[in-house]
Amino acid sequence: MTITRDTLLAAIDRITAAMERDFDMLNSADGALGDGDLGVTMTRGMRAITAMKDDLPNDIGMALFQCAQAFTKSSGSSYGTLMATGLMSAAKTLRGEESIDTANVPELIAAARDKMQERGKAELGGKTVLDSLDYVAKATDGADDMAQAAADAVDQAMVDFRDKPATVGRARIFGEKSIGMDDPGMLAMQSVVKAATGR
Amino acid sequence: MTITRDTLLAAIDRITAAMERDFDMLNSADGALGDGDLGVTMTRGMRAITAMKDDLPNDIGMALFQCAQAFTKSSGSSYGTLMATGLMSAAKTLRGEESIDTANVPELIAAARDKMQERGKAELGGKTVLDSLDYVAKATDGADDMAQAAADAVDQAMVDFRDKPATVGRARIFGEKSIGMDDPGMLAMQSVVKAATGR
Amino acid sequence: MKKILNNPENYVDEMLAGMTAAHPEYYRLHGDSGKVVARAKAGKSGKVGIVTGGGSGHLPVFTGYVGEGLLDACAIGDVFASPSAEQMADAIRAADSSAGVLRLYGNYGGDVMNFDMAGELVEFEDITCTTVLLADDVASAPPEEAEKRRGVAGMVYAFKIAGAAAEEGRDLDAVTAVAQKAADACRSIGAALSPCTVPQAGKPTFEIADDEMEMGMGIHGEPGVWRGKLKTADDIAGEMMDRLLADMPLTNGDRVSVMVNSLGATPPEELYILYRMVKSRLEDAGATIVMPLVGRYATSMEMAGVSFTLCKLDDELEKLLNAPCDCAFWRVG
Amino acid sequence: MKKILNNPENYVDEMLAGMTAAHPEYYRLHGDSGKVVARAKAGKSGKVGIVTGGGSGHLPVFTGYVGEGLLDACAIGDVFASPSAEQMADAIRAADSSAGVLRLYGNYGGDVMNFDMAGELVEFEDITCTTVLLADDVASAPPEEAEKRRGVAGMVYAFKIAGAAAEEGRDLDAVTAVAQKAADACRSIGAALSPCTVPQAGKPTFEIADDEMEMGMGIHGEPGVWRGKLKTADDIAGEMMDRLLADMPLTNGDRVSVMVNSLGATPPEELYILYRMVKSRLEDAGATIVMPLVGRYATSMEMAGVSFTLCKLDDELEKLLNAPCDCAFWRVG
Ligand SMILES: Nc1ncnc2c1ncn2[C@@H]1O[C@H](COP(=O)(O)OP(=O)(O)O)[C@@H](O)[C@H]1O
Ligand SMILES: Nc1ncnc2c1ncn2[C@@H]1O[C@H](COP(=O)(O)OP(=O)(O)O)[C@@H](O)[C@H]1O
Ligand SMILES: [Mg+2]
Ligand SMILES: [Mg+2]
Ligand SMILES: [Mg+2]
Ligand SMILES: [Mg+2]
Repeated sequence: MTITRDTLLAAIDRITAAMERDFDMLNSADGALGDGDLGVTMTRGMRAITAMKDDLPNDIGMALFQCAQAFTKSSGSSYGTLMATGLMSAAKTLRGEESIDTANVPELIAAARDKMQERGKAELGGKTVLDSLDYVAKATDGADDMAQAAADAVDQAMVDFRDKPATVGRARIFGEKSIGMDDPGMLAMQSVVKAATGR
Repeated sequence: MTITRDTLLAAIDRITAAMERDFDMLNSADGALGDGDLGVTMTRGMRAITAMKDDLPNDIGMALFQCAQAFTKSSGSSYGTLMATGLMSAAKTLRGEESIDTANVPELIAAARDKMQERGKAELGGKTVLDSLDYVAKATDGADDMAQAAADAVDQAMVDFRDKPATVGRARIFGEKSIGMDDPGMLAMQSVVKAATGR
Repeated sequence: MKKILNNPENYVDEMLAGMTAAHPEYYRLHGDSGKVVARAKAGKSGKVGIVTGGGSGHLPVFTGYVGEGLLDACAIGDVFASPSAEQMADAIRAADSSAGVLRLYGNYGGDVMNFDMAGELVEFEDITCTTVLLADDVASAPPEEAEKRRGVAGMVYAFKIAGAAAEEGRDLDAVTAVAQKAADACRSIGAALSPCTVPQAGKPTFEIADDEMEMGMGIHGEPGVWRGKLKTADDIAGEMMDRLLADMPLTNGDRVSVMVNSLGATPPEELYILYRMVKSRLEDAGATIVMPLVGRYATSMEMAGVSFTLCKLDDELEKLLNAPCDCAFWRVG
Repeated sequence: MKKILNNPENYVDEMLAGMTAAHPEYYRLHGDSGKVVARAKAGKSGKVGIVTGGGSGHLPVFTGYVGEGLLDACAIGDVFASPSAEQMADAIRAADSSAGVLRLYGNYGGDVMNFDMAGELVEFEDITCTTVLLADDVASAPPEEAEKRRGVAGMVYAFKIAGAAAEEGRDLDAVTAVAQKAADACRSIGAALSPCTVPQAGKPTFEIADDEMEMGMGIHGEPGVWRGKLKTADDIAGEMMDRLLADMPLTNGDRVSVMVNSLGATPPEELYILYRMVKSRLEDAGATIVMPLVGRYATSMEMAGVSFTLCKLDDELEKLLNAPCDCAFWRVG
């Protein structure tokens, strides 16, 4: 199976719709542990991508690169920059290709995770979007139904981390108080992955 | 009949007590039409006079001059300055005397009224302390019971002016809205005169 | 509005103690009333003195503007209360270097009475005084009764212009005349969004709903021309400019300085948003803006709101406005 | 907290439009993002550039400090939001005159990521960048994790000192080193009395009872070390000084600058009341106060509250602090 420009466009539509739907939910999750703008960041970024999606090239690397740029320009929030960093990582690997072999997806996600980790200077296990991606990378690796595995992984990450304290970003300051609360960035990745995989 | 240092000291005690009693009333009357400090001004002024009353000289003019100074130093509110101006006017006339012939009281009050009018650049009839003094000056002139006449006059002034609009000082800005409301300065003079005359 | 205070009775004394301690190069206390601030370094001998005075709670007005090219001394009262005549007399004494003293202050009943009385006191000491009153608040009386208007932020222009004239070595009559010209050239209007709390009173100066504003309100909460729903920044600026320009029309080629002043809590961000409209209205009128002043120049502690002041300039006023001045809150040149 | 606004979406654009219109002699917009402010007159060619950036709503921080002897350019985001990496790259470009650029800003996750990314973008254009992060807020992490602390008002000292070093003609490494030294010499703590409202959010950043304060709160309303009854000015100042001096002890003969900063609504009157206690605590410690800064240097729009910053000086830092600088909000020399 392969992912082409068309697959990407369809996923963009679903993710954009999911972000519009989750606007309030993400803002208030971020409001409880941060500055309350994560819904704004995600809708702005996805709207910017949607606005130019018809112009995306067939070169899937270039297409992802332009998606990354849309995030970089539309907001300076941490999450937008992390998303851009992850997309950029995949974009560099895929440059010149017109499709992605799904077999390579776990590796692409793992590489994105690593680049994002470098950018955010945070450890895995800190209850952030990194942990969601880490779960996805590991769960998809060798899975039969990769989409289902990814969707299950983001759910599992939520469950496994809910009762840990936040140690990264604005949420860090809440320390123990963050136990029992979902990390907004993990919630956003849950929505993104489920929309991307059509769950 | 004459007014001596002793008469003055007794009056000071009564006025000081009256101002402590009327502290809230005067502040709130002034709060409704001004800046709400008239109770503060009057208690401060009278406390300052009480504090030095044992040192007041027998020269009744000098004694009144020192009372005026106490007002000048204790506050910069209009009313304090007007009180000081009125006291100063009487003080100048009485300098060197050890007593006041009560027959001269109407004239002394009229003169104080005129000096205060000059100081405040306001007309009579403007619903201010000037009107109260004007009523007192006129009512006491030739009265048998001068004290009673003065006490009645400050009451009458309140009644006659209540339904006129304020045209002077901070209250001016309220214009027609001040109709039906008592002028705080007239209220203060009502208390002062009644306390001074022992009513 | 919450305040950081100790005993409210000591508010002004502590404020002056802190201010003179923080800026000893600019301010010192003069005399023993504890309420008179003078320049740390006295002005040139033979210079006309300029004093002002009024209630506390308006920093930088009044005490803040004591400094070179500005005021020589200032008597300051309790919050929103006139200083006493005695304190004003002391300020006049501090300002005098035998060339006479201009009393330059806002038109408030108590202040006028006390400065008049202070003048009588220092007359005995052979100090000559003149008076110029600021009466720039167009919302406080109609043009026919312009002399009854309150003095607000326009006094900052008068301090600056008179201060520069005195620094030039002009005599008392000349300094007084140009101060009067500056006072006559100023028009102001304010709009308040929230009250402030006078420390000794302990409660807000007025009440206003969360979605309301009051156009034309005075700096102590004196009633304005209307109270109603909070408008947009552009509408507020537009109406304020309308009212100022109706009172002092500008024509093509006029030169004017404009002050967009926060009453306290309103942040510079919002002043800049308002300034766009102020500028475009003045340019529409054909006027040239000289030295726009956007910031906190005359406040009411933590009141939210703004005031605009126009100061119409001729060559003399413009030159004096641009002359150097220096105090802890404002520097030109 | 009431605000004077138009469409909240346009808050920052309108603010920058007004700011550059009011002070064209200091500021100009650079590039086409509309969010990068540069000096009106570019610095000397060959001078090391200094850029900063961060969220709007903190004037004079960040854009206000663009000026001679201070910053060369600044990228500004929405209220309390990081500017984008692209905008920061633009600010770096504006600041570069081929001697390299120091990125000097506060330690906030988003800003760090974006400035790092911006550095990668301009690397392709052969612009060399260094970084110094301000992490002066002692309430935001214990001393063992000092590098995790947030950057607050201490950055004003770093801007001033690094700016003076760059103006002197030092090279990028030297400017970076002295900026780091200044950053290391600063300790800050804040106390909030009331929240502010982010225009696009439309509601206060936090809730706090009428008789409460929060010690150690961050400038975006980040939780502090305790919340409780509002204390007296002297008690507040005393505790804040205790916390600062515990983190950076001073000994006899030390020279230190201190900033008593309003977070916005708190008026200068209250700052001066606090300053008495600050001064006496520093003097008790045997320290000499150099250039005390009392005013609004780093704010959160209309938030009520204060912050104190200590900057411990050696001869080099003191000389650079005293060097001339000039922007619309601050002038030295
Ligand atoms: N340094 C970091 N490393 C990894 N993830 C991070 C980091 N900082 C923030 N995040 C993730 O981003 C989410 C918050 O994103 P966002 O709301 O954009 O942050 P902010 O508004 O503080 O810039 C967090 O919930 C977390 O998952
Ligand atoms: N110019 C004036 N002429 C006569 N009386 C005046 C004048 N101004 C004020 N008053 C009187 O003083 C009273 C207010 O006094 P006060 O509260 O001390 O004024 P403020 O606080 O405004 O200085 C008024 O009610 C009025 O009777
Ligand atoms: Mg956020
Ligand atoms: Mg954010
Ligand atoms: Mg009063
Ligand atoms: Mg008063």
